[in-house]
Amino acid sequence: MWQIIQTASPQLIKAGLKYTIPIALIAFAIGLAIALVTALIRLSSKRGGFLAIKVLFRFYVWVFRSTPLLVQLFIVYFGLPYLKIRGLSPHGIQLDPVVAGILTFSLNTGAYCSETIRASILSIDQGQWEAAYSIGMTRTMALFRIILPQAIRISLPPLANSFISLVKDTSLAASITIVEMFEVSQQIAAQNYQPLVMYMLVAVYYAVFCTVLTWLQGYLEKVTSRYIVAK
Amino acid sequence: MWQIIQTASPQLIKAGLKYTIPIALIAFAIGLAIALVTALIRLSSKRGGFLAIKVLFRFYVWVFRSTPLLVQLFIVYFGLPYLKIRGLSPHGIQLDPVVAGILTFSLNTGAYCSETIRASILSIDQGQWEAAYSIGMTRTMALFRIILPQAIRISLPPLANSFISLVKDTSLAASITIVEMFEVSQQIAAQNYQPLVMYMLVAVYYAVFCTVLTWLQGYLEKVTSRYIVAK
Amino acid sequence: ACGAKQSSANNGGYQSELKQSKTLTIGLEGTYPPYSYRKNGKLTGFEVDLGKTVAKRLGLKAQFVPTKWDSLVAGLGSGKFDTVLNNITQTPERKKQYLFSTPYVYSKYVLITAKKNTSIQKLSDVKGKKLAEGTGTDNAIVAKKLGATISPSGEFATTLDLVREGRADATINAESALLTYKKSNDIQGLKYRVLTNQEQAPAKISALFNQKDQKLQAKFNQELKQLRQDGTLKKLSVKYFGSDITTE
Amino acid sequence: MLKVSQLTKSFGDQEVLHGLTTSFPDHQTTVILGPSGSGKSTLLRSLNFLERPESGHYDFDGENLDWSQPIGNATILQIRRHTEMVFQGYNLFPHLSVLKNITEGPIHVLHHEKAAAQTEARQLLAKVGLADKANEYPSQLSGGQSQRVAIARSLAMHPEYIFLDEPTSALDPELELGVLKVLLQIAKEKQSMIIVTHNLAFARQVADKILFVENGHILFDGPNQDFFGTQNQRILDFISAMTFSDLAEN
Amino acid sequence: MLKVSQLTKSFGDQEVLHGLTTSFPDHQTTVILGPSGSGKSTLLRSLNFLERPESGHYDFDGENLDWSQPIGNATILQIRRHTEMVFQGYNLFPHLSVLKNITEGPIHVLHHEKAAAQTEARQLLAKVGLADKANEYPSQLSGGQSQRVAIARSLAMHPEYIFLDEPTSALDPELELGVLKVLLQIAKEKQSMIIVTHNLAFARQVADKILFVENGHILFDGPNQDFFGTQNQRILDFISAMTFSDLAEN
Ligand SMILES: Nc1ncnc2c1ncn2[C@@H]1O[C@H](COP(=O)(O)OP(=O)(O)OP(=O)(O)O)[C@@H](O)[C@H]1O
Ligand SMILES: Nc1ncnc2c1ncn2[C@@H]1O[C@H](COP(=O)(O)OP(=O)(O)OP(=O)(O)O)[C@@H](O)[C@H]1O
Ligand SMILES: [Mg+2]
Ligand SMILES: [Mg+2]
Repeated sequence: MWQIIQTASPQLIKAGLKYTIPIALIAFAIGLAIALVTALIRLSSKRGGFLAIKVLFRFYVWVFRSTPLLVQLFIVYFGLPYLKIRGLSPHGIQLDPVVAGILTFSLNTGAYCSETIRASILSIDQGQWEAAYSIGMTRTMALFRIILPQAIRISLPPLANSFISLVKDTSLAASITIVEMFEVSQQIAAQNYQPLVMYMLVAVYYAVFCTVLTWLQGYLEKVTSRYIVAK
Repeated sequence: MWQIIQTASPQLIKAGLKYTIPIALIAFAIGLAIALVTALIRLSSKRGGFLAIKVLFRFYVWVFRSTPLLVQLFIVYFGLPYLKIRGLSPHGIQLDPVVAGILTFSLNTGAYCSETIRASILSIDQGQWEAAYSIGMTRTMALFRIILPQAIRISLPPLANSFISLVKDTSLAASITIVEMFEVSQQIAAQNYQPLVMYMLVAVYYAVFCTVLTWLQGYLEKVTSRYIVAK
Repeated sequence: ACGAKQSSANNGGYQSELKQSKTLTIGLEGTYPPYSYRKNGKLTGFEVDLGKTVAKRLGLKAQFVPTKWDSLVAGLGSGKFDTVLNNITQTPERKKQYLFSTPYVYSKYVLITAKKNTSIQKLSDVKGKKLAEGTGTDNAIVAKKLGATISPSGEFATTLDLVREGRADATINAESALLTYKKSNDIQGLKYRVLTNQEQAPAKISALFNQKDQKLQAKFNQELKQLRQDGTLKKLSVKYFGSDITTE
Repeated sequence: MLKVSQLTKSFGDQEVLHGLTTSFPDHQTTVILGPSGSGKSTLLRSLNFLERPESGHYDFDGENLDWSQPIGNATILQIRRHTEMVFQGYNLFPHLSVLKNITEGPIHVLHHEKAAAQTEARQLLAKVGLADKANEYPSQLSGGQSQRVAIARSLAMHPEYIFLDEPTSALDPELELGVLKVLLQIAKEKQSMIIVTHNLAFARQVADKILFVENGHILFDGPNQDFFGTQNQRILDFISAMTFSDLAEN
Repeated sequence: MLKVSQLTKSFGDQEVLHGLTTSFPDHQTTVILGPSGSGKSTLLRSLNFLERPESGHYDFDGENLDWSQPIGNATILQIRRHTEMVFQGYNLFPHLSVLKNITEGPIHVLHHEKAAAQTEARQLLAKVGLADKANEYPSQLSGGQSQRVAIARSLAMHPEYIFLDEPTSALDPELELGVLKVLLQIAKEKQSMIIVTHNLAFARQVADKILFVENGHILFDGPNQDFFGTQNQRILDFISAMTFSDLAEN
């Protein structure tokens, strides 16, 4: 057993550093940006032509929340090559697996996080917007300087949930030919026929990364709550 | 293509009704209960011997958030049989796959949801607790009658996120020998060599169920927000 | 199970090694035609028929439990199945953990490339190339041994897509898989070559048993031998593979 | 009789109440006066166990508690049943209608019958001039209306002591008058009350006893007439500020 | 000159302002009086475009707007730059220190230099008696302290009009006096102000013009002395209620 761990670990760590962690970090960063934009558009009270954009973003959230991530990856990687548009993409759209992965993971986590952010913005007292407007702030300014700093406190744990889920969902990248950490563990298990041991080992490496994220969450919760007086 | 859909659909629907939906519903119900208890214990200000319990629940949340769900399923189903305790379980703990699945899914979603619920309770103004205490309510009573009805509004979208994720995570049950909907689609794909079509088809069925949940979320958001006066 | 005695010519006593009395519980993926797959929702295939036949001869009921690849191995270890019939190739490393039956299929390999590919002429050319292979399959092991890098690809159909589109350079796969695929699908844009026994010895496909179930293994081997002798095995092979591939 | 002695309370390392000793007689109204930030709200909250003083004794109904010792939840609950708080910031339950805000305690804590509780709630709403708002939500009320609902909510519990923290600070004079009359009426009915207020005219009318707090110390503790007849310069200043005579000098 | 005409505002199907027409002269202080729920806050919020009236005209600085027509964001922003609101419920920014609450607007909206903004903020804090609270968070302040920070925050923006909604309702008389003096001072410096208050003594001192609102109608609109010298029985009742002379009758 000790020997299995010793031989497997370098391969796992390498795959983790090369794919799992970078994909998770980049996809979450992009996903957060998408989520913020989506939440704001969905919360906007604008009407008229803007309604079409709102419907579009609502549709986006619905599609990416409602269908399995694996299917999304499949369609982006294996399905888009069939999308042969004359002139634009005569051979279909062939994405590099890592690009396809990051794209899909970002869109997926963005859909989930947009709901979290939307809820947290809604939970801030209306008076805060009004006070911000009153000192002449625009909507954007009020949002970034007054509302979000308060909303972030409430949305941290569910956002951390999404991030941590994403870290583990990167294992699905194997289905689009990316040899990430979990895939490596399965490949090794296929040789040594010790899947239980291999799974436990890879779980430890996921846990290490997720623990760092949990710490970060706790730290940010503390920072963003420093203005709350404990009773 | 039309024929593929026609022959595959009854099998998919049957597996969905027999496994995917019941497992998701039951596991989420149990998970919510676990999450509530966990959130309350973690938020409790009690000290002393109680601290050990708090640490325990913190550990539970950490373990189940930090490790891949697939590994958790594996350990509960394939790992527990190795746990041979003399007298108690001489042959190890052999769980029925559905039982093992529901148990693991509940614990997993419970860990995530507990963070969401914890955050939403924290976001309710301290004055609400005080007003409730002042009219003589116990902590439990204040929680269920005053705090949670307000907290639920904020936590609905992230809880819906978790539920919808769970629905799709049930596909992992295939690895503990449960032939749920996604596994059926893969089996059919292996036979007709049309994985892309099959995946899209199964995605539609997931989407139908998740759309119902999204509606439910929207409806509950409306109900729980009726006391907020729109400005 | 109450500790298996040393295996011997005496084949009795294997019943005590069964997970469920009067039942032979067989793990398989059910997603690999023609070994095991679903036809109109019902499990069928060479290994399914083989399992049923052996069980019947032993007076047992065959129960098939479909699951994922990793779960087959883990499940055998923790006593969820009596045996696994899933196109499993014998390797020395695996033999350390589990018992194998005598082989019931000798599976030839085929090298598939895109028609326009010129860089892979002989087998050794795959060195350093990207080969699309299913995780856990012995195809992947062979490809790796030849020095290729592996692109994991679960489905045979998408594996061919990858090769056709040039996103993978080639794939080494079982000849039977390709032949089955070809029956109902065209392989436009692809070319293939069956590897000779000198290039790559055929995979020895065998049933898998738990280390302690030595009596069961012996009994299975005994039945297999008889099936081979009375021509049943050959009949099954012709039915599913179109030819007899049950001998070396 | 509700008594406290040597009550000390800090926030962080800032001590805001410095060992207060006083008593609040039964069936009397005690008014707490003092400048902003002097610790009036903190004192009231301590009496209702919403703040936890570091030390001091609490003496009520034969129950003697030492704040420096652990105090069980059951004890706190027991004591709170006898006291009711009206908050400076209303603290209405936003998810409940005005009527339900008032009946919540009677029905679910005191286990009164629903119909009876609702009837009384409507009477109390009429008393504070909000008979027509029974089915609104708190977010639909103006500031003044909210505070009146909060007062009705506390009255519905029929507590032995009512604590009121600036109960009319958000009310305009006309309606303040109505509420003050209600409070004067209950004071007359010998309800024990402790009121923090800045309305000296009202204090003079309603108070049996007056506490004057400054910087976390009790500067005056005695009967109404002694306070308003005092020679203490600090208190005279405080009283004269109330009349806004200084405003004219500008 | 800030004018409104035929201002109508409803919440749902309840009309709370019934076509008000009035004006708020430059460099003068207008005081709005009236009972609770009469619509004073709603009027003030409409003037700051925090509520959207269904109809009526808004006339300020040559800008003439029709509320029944769509109004662009840029226009609203433009107008809000010239007006500043102090809320009944403070609405301090909880995540910013007291000092940053005050400098937020000057630095980020008016693009003043940070150091200058902070210096002025400290001066304003001293003015309202909170020089030592610059680095606290709003949750650490008492009610009275919070309201004073809110006033300082609005003063820091040097707006053409300041709207104050019961700016001292939570302040005790001593500190109220201080703040009222500050407000009187700015009034003297010809700052245009609109104040909702229940303090008649202050109103009498500070108002150039008085509006008396009841049930969403303007009952009186004229100079200070006309109001306090009125023969209108309704207004006389309102003024007399202020003195609490009735309390004595109990
Ligand atoms: N939760 C808290 N954390 C830290 N300091 C606090 C807290 N609550 C109150 N204080 C401080 O304690 C002191 C007393 O506050 P308190 O609210 O009791 O005053 P008050 O007499 O009620 O004032 P006001 O008349 O303005 O309501 C003030 O200096 C205040 O800043
Ligand atoms: N957001 C709202 N939704 C529905 N009704 C409202 C809303 N805000 C105010 N009202 C109603 O409009 C009327 C006027 O309220 P407003 O707050 O303007 O009164 P006010 O004169 O400021 O009272 P106070 O002196 O108590 O602050 C009241 O009847 C109130 O119930
Ligand atoms: Mg106070
Ligand atoms: Mg108002």
